[in-house]
Parts: sequence; C-alpha cells; structure tokens
Amino acid sequence: MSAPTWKTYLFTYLGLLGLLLVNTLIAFLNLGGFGTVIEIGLATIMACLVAGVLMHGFYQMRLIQIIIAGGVIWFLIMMSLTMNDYFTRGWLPFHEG
Amino acid sequence: MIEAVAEKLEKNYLNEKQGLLSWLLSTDHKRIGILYTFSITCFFFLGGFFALLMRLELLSPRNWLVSAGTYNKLFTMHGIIMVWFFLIPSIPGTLGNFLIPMMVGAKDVAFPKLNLLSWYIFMLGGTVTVYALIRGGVDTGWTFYTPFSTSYSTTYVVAAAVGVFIAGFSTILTALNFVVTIHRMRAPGLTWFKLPVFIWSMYANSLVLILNTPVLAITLVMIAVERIAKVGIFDPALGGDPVLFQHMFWFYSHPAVYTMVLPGMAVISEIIPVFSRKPLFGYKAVAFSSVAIAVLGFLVWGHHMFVAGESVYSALTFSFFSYCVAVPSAIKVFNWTATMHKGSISWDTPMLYAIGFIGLFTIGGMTGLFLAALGLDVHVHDTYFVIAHFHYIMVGGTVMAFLGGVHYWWPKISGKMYPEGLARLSALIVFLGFNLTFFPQFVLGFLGMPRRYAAYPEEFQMLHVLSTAGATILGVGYVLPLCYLLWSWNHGRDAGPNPWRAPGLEWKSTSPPPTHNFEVTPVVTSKLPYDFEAMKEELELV
Amino acid sequence: MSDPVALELREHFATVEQQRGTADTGMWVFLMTELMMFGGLFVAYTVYRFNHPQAFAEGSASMDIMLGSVNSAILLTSSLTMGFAELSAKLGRQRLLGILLLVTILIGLAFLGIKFTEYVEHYQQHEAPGVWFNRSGPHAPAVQMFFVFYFIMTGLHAVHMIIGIFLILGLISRNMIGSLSAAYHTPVSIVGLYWHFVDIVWIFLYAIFYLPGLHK
Amino acid sequence: MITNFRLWPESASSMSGPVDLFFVIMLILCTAVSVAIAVFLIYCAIHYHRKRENELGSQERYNIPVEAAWTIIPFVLFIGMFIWGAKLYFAIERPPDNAITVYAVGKQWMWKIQHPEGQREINELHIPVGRPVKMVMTSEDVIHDFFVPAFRTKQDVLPDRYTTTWFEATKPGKYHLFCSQYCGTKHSGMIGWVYAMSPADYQNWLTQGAPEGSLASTGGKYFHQFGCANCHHFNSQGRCPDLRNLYMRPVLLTTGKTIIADDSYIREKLHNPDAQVPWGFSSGVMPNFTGVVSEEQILALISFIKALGPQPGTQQPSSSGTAPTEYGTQKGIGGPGVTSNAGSQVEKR
Repeated sequence: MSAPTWKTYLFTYLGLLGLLLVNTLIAFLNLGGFGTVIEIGLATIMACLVAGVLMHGFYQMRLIQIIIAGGVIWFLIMMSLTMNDYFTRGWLPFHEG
Repeated sequence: MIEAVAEKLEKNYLNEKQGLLSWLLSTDHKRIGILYTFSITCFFFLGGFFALLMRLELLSPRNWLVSAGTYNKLFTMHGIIMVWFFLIPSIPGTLGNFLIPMMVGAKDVAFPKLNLLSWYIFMLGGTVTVYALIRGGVDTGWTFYTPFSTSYSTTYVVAAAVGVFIAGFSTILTALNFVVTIHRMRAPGLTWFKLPVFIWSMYANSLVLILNTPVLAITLVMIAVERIAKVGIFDPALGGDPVLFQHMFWFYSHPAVYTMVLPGMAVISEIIPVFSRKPLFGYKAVAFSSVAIAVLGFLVWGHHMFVAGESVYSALTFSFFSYCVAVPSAIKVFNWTATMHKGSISWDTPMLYAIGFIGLFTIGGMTGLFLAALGLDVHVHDTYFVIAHFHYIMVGGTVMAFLGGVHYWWPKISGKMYPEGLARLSALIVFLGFNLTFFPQFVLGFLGMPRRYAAYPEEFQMLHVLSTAGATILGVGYVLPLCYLLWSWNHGRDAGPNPWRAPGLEWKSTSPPPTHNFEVTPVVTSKLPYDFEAMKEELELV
Repeated sequence: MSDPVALELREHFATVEQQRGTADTGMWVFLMTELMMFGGLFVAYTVYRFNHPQAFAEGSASMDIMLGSVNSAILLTSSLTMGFAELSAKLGRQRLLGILLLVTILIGLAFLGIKFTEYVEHYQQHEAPGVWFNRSGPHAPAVQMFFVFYFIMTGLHAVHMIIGIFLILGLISRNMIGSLSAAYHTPVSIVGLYWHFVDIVWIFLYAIFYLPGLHK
Repeated sequence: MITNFRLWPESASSMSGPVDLFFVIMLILCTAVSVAIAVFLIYCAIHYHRKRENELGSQERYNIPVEAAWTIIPFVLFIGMFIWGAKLYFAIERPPDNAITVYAVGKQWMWKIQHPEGQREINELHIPVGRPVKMVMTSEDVIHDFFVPAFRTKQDVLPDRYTTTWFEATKPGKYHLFCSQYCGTKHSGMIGWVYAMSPADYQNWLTQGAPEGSLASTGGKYFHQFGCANCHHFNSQGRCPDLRNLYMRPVLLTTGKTIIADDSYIREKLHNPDAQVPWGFSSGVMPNFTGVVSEEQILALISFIKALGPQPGTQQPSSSGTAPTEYGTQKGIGGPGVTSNAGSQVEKR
C-alpha cells in the first residue's frame, strides 16, 4: 500500500468521530454484559484506525507490524491469565462441614 | 611511516580520550559498559555485605548480632540491590553493552546518547535507593507485598520503590537499544542464523525486559499512591485485593528471573564452543530455546502464588506452563553438554566457570521442577528450599556466568591477560563455597524452615552454620577476582587481538578495540556461525 | 557538508535510510512499553470492575458524558492536525508544518483544560479519592476505587499529553531554526507516533470510564 | 548446643506420606539426571582435554534425532510430574466433608485459635489424631501463612477473606506451627505448636477448658450484645431476614443473582450490609459493624448462625443444640431444599 494522503487522514478522522458517536449512543442502551463487549470492541476498532492509518501501521514494514502484534499479545496474556484466576475463584466450592 | 602505523594501532577506546569527563560524557558503548561494570560491582559488594551480615546473624538460633527489625531490613536491601542493581543490569549492562555492537559488526548501539542516559538513570535510581537505605532502610522484602508495604510498614517504602521505578527505566532503555541494534545495525551478510547465540539470548532477554518492566513500574506507582494518599488500591478493607498485587508483581518478577539468567546462558553459549573448539551443538535449538523461554516465561508467574489464595484452576494452568518452560532450559543444558563431546577442551578459567554453571544451573533447574509441582510446592513454598533454588539459578548461574564472561572477554576489554593460576583457584573457591552455602538450604527448606526468619528453632542450627561457613568461603572467592583483575589492568601481559583463537567478530578487532570498533566495517562471508573449519588458517588451527 | 541530510546522519549509521528505520523501530518498541504500562492499569481496573460491577457503574454514572465526549472529539482532532503536520513535513512545507504543530498544541491544551475542569468538578462533588472522598451507600469503598483508577489513569494520560506538548514545542523550535526539511523529517513522525498513541489510550479510557454508567 | 539435628522432616499427617513419596521419586529421578550430566561433563573435560595448542575439535553441528529425543522425553516426564503434582494439590486443597472446623485468626504476631467447642488458644493448636481438621482462617492485618511442616500443609491467611486448609494428623506429638509469609518485624516470632492428641486425650483436653461454653453459644451472646437479635427475630415478617437455615444455602439477591450464604457472605454483611441484599429486603436497614466486631467475634457469630442449621452432611457438631433458646429451636424447620419461612430466602436449586 502506498502512504496515506491528506484525504485518507480526513476520512479516517470522520470515521473516528462517527464511531465515537455510535459508541456513546450505544452506551445509553441497557445491553447487560454485552454492552461492555460492544464498547470495548468499538474502541478497539477506533484504536486500529489510529494505529493503522495515522500511525502508518497498515503501511509499515513487517518488523514493526510484528512489534505491534507482540505488544498487544503480551497485554492479552497478562489480562487473560490474571482474569483466569478471578473467573475461577469460586469454582472449588467452599466446603463446609 | 612505521611510527605512524604504530601510533594508529595504539589508539584505542581506552586511551583515545583522557580524563574523568571523557568517561562521564562518553557515548561509546564500550566505555558505558565499563561505567556499568564499575557501578554494578559496587552494588554487588554492598548487597553481598548485607548477605554476609545475614549469614552471621543466622549462626545462632537467637538474635545475637542484629535485631529482628534490622534483619528484615538486611534481607530486603539485599534483595532489592542484588535483583535490580546487580543481577538485571549485570551482564546486559556490562558485557552486553560492550559486545553486542561488536558482535553484530556495528560501530555503536543504535541510540548511543540514550545508552549513556540509561546509565545516568540507573545511577539516579541507585542513589535514591541508597538514600532510602541511609535514612533507615526498608523492611518489606524485595517483593513489596501488600498490605504490609502499603499500610503497615513504617520504613522508607516509597523511596525504595521510587529508586526501583527509576532504575526500571534504565533497564527499558538499554533493552530497547539492544533490540533495535540487533535488528537494524548488523554488518552486511550477518543474517540471523549466523549471529552468535549470545546475541539471540540477549535479544530474547531484552524483549522480556521491554514487556515486563513497565508493569513493575506501574505496580510500584500504585503502591506509592496507596501509601501516600491512603486510598485503597490493594487494601482489602476498601475493596481491593492483595492477590492482585501479587499477580502484577510476579507478572514482572517471574519473567525478570529469566532476564537474570538468559544473559548468563548467553555468555555460556559463547564460552563453551570457543574453549571446546567446536561449533555450538544444535545452534538453532539453543537459539530458539532462548526465545521460547522469553515467551513461555510470561505464562508461569502464578506458580509463586499456589498457596497465596489464587484459584486452584489458575494454579493448574500456571503449573502446566511452568513445566513447559522447563523444556527449553533442559534443551540448553543438553546442547551445551553435547558441545563438549569430542571437542578440544581447555581448562582455562572461563571454561571452568562454564562447566560450573552447567552443573549448578542443572541443580537449580531440577529443583524448579519440585516447585512447579503443585502438591510439593505447598510444602516447600516460602521455605529455604525456594531460597536455595533461586540462588542456584542466580548466583550459581548468573554470577558464575558473569565471572566466566568477564574472564573470557577481559583480554578484549583491557587488552591484558589475567593471572591464570590465581583465576583457576578462585573459580574453584567460588564453586565450593557456593555449594557449601546453598546446598544445606535445600535440606533446611524441606525440613520446613521458613524464609525471612531472623531467629529459628534450634534444630536448624547445624545446617545454618554450614551455610554461613560456605558464605565466608564464597566471599573470598568473589574478592579475589576483583583484586587480580584490577592488578592485571596495569600489570598483566599483553593479550593480543585473539588469545583464545575464537571465531567471533569481536575478536577480529584489536585488543582493546578502537573507538569505532573496526577500522573497516566487517563483511561476513562465512555461511555458518562458530565456523572454526572455515577460519582454520586464520586462527592457526589444525 | 552543506547537505542537511548528511548533517543529520549520525556517524554510526551507514545510510540515512537505516537511521530513519532505526528511529521508527525504536519508537514503536518504546510505545509497546507504554502499552504494557497502561496495560497493567487496565488489568487492575478490569479485576476490580469484575469484582464490583455495580460500584463501577455507579462511579461511572457520576462522569460528565458531555465533557467527556467533547474532549474525545477534541483529542481526535488534534491527532488529525498532527497527521497533517507529518504530511506537510514530508512535503517540505515548513510554514504549514509550523502552523499545524501550533494548532495541535492549542487543541491539546484545550483537552487538558477540559480535563482539569472535570477534575475540579469531581473534587467539588467529593469524588476525589483520599481525604476528599465523601460518599455513603453500600458501594462507597468500591466507588472510591473507581475514582482512584480514574484519577491515576487519566492523570497518567494527562502527564503523557504534557510531555507530548513539550515534544511538539521542541519540533516547532527545530522547524524555526530550519533543521527540518522534506529530506529530513524523522523527528516529526516520531513525535507523531507518540501523540497518536496517547490518543489511542484515551479512546480506551473514554470507553471504560464514561460509558459504563450511561444506561439506567 | 545443637540439638535435634535431622535431615528428614517429621511426617505426621495423612498427606505427608503421599507428598514424601512424590518428593522421593522426583529426588531419585532428578539426582540420576544431574549425576549423569555431571559425570558426562567431567568425562568430556578430561577425555577431550586439549592436547596441542592448535588442536581443533570435531565439527559436528547437530544431530536431529538425538535433539528430538532430549526435547520430547523430558516433556513427557514433565507432564507426568504435572499430573501427579496436580492430583496431590487437589487432595490438599479439598477438605473432606467430615472434617471438624477450627478457626484461626492471624495477627501481628500471633495465632489466635478458636475451637467450635469454645476453647481458645494462642500460638497453640490442639487437635485429635485420626480426624480431618479443617482450618478456616483470616487475618486482622497483613498476609500471614499457616504452615505445619510435619503435616506438609501450608496456606496463606489473608485479611478480609477466609482461606481454608485441612489435615489429618496420624501420629500424636508436638509439631511446629510457622508463619511462612513475611508479616513484619517479629515474623520469626509468629510460631507456635500443634499438639496432635489421641482421641481420648483430646476429649479430656476439651472438657478441661472452655469456661464460656461453645463457640456458637459465645456467638449467640454477641448476637444479643451487638443487637442483632433486635431485628433478626425468629418468626418475624419484619425488615430483616430470618437467619435460621441460612448457612451454606443459596440466597436470591435483589440484583437477581444467587449467592451461597457461606462464611465470606456472612462476614461481608457485617462490614458492608447494604451490598448483596437478599431479595425482598431493602438496604439501609442494617448498621455497619466495621470496627465494632473483631475477626474472632465474627467467627463466633458465623459459628452461631451455622448452628442454626441446616446441618450439612452426616456430621453432628458438638455444639449442636447449644444455641440459645430465645431464638427458638432450629430443629425441624426447613430442611435442605425447603423454602424457609417468611420468604426471607428464596432458594433456587
């Protein structure tokens, strides 16, 4: 892909504003736990737009894309293995005798 | 004409510029390496002094030398200084700084100013920590467990945390520099699979530091905020969870254990081929096992928390990954051993250290298997068994490797040879002293002697006395190299560019190397790493 | 030696191309350390929100969504102007570059101003954690926890913004003395990376602090 | 001066046999491998010692089958260790249903033990041989750790939370009790003794102490002293739930969730009464007891509520029937699975 232009930036910006609006409006609906998933999902899309277009992540050499993927994966490792503890805390019932 | 050539040859990184300022403002990676060597040596002996006091105190079951409070401060400061101001920066800061650019055939690291800055940040962190020490010390243990550290300790927790926090940035910057250097600064023709395994291990090590140190930084910030502002972050009375602190701390600190030993492995992977005159056996396996350790090392932190109140299913996951990470370590040991098979083995000091490293690391690693086993860990967790285990890895492993590496590259660094006989003797003293110090601690731990006890039931005394006796021998073993290496700096015989007939790029330069490492940027034409065969003539080997 | 490109080439690099790629790589690696640093806070936040869902919803309900969304839009705009600045640097339009950088700073300051207003409001409503916190109700301690994370995370973000503003000021002065050109504009893209990254952090902060309390 | 020197810890619980067996097998395996590596290293160092200054070694670089073997074989062994260790761990972590409960509160720097029969001890724990004992533990301040080496058991004791461990002593004797998690200045002074006694001696010991009656009855006193009884009436349709038949039963909350009324839930109600309110009740009624009741008193209250039934399992606590009569007898009202009166707890299966 060739490097982004003024136009690409502008459209990305408008897209970001749109997503921001959608995310805020959706948050007014009561969707239970699913709402959080949508909020974080939309935020992730916005983050990808910024990282991909404004920070040239989509246009970069492979090395930098690997670096980005590495950082994200490591964050997810930390998150998932920590939450693994909290999700399963109550699984072994507190035996009372 | 001849004079001009001689003058040109004599110019090296040590004598090109003179004066203290030329050192303090130098962006030369070799000089920065020497600055680091100086600083970590000071910290090592400071931390060692605390250890000696602790061992003396433990001669008797009762408090006879220091009070319980002082003892707690001693082991805390010993831990903080040894971990953050010696072990983690030791090999990367000194040998890594000196050798990585040379081994990849570069003139310097990618960001030389950042490199110097990281030394200053390191010293600043060290100063703050020493300030905490002078003001009265810290007594939380190097692990800063909450809620003791946030609500109960009356010592200088925040100052120590700030010191470690600052030093963390130095680690990050050094690691960042190495990663970028290895990626971007390699000499023409030097592809990944021609790199020395030293580079692979240091690369893996730097990746770990980049990814885990920030988490420590932010965890320490939370500790400081909680302590200063008296708000609940980990305080259970305010809805917090002290176990979360342990998660975040060990997410940093378990990989940090690997960042202490990976550089040691890097050094050993260089010494063994050179002193066996044989290429490293299973090069790719060793190289990839470093990366595997770096990755898997992030999945195992919860094995520090099997009895801490984490969920049993979480414990199960972490135990499984702990066994997975043992595999690449085992691969390394077997490959080093196999490298010696049918080699031409010299008994020079670096090789003695390397053989010692393999033996001690094997014991350290094997006892790690006991600790990773869920049912067994319940008994030996938080006992001297754990202490013995990680000292076998960090002192028996990393410090042995560091000493081996310093001896191996000393001719390159100083241009002089160290006294071989004395060096062999002190290697032997270190090995014996080390085992006498720490082997009894395995037995102590299995008997049930808990960690961090200033006084203990009398039945443990015999083993503690043995351990203290070993520690004094070990102390001698550490002071000796300091003395004769300093002596040889001025009085040793000239080493010549390649005294070991080693094939690495760093040996192609003069000893000590010129400021820009190589007169001409080397172009790597050999197809393989450790190519003794192709360099037979050059190295005068038959 | 009048060639500005050659002037900027540090002696340990072989080519300018190598140098630029190196700076880029270094910055990205640095940003990953930043990601892990904020990541630690995100993990802690997630754990506590998982443990105290109602309290965190309650805390989030006292956020000012108006100010928050406007601020988000403002920050996104600053990213756009920063992106434009990078483009104009690449084209060698130094005057435009200067203006765009200045605009970016001003927008950044506007963001900080609004943020500060919000802090003052929270303080006045006794929502600032510590001795200032005053709230009753079953979840009061956990609500305070929410605000602890709110202040630490947005505070750390604000610190990053301030650093970013100083970095841009540095760019402006370098531009004024003429050391930036179409051929050498690496510093602009490096600072740009940093600025956009700070923007990304905010996108998530907005999602976790302002949005959960909106629905009733 | 140097007394009781030994190289193997005392082994005095039902868990110490299996743990020691695992340890010995691991020890044999690891020693064998370590010795083999050491011997091979020394053999190479001597046999292949450099003969000439310019000697070159063999240039063999790899041997895929050999390398595969020393990757796969350790991995298989490691998985075996993992499974064995995990099985042991679950046995250690999971108390049997018929265990007797003893409460422990860790505090800088002592252990405070409470028996259901009413005995209180400091830094001493008396238990019968041959019966599983479950420790329910909490801390008043920092993290402590309950460690009895002879029983091969260890568990961190956390503030504001209950953790449990269990053991079954097999041999009468006096064993060390250590705090194994660093807890401050006198951490090394936070040690005590566990006395494992024959059942007869234990019964004897039980009858000697406990002037105040059982722990549940002490809890009953607190129940009145703190005014709990004013609201939590028997047979009341009022603002507060009836606490009979509550213990370890599911409670429907106002949020629609169901929670088991275990020790932690009861403890939390005292500290944060308006959180997790049962369905049909409103918040703001119950006062907050933070700073009013101590951890030990809470444990007595829990013991009291526990004695109000239902009685789980087959085990009859010795405190049975000692609940104060003012609160009515709990017997016969609402067995498991039966909705208790006044709709205070809506139960789900």
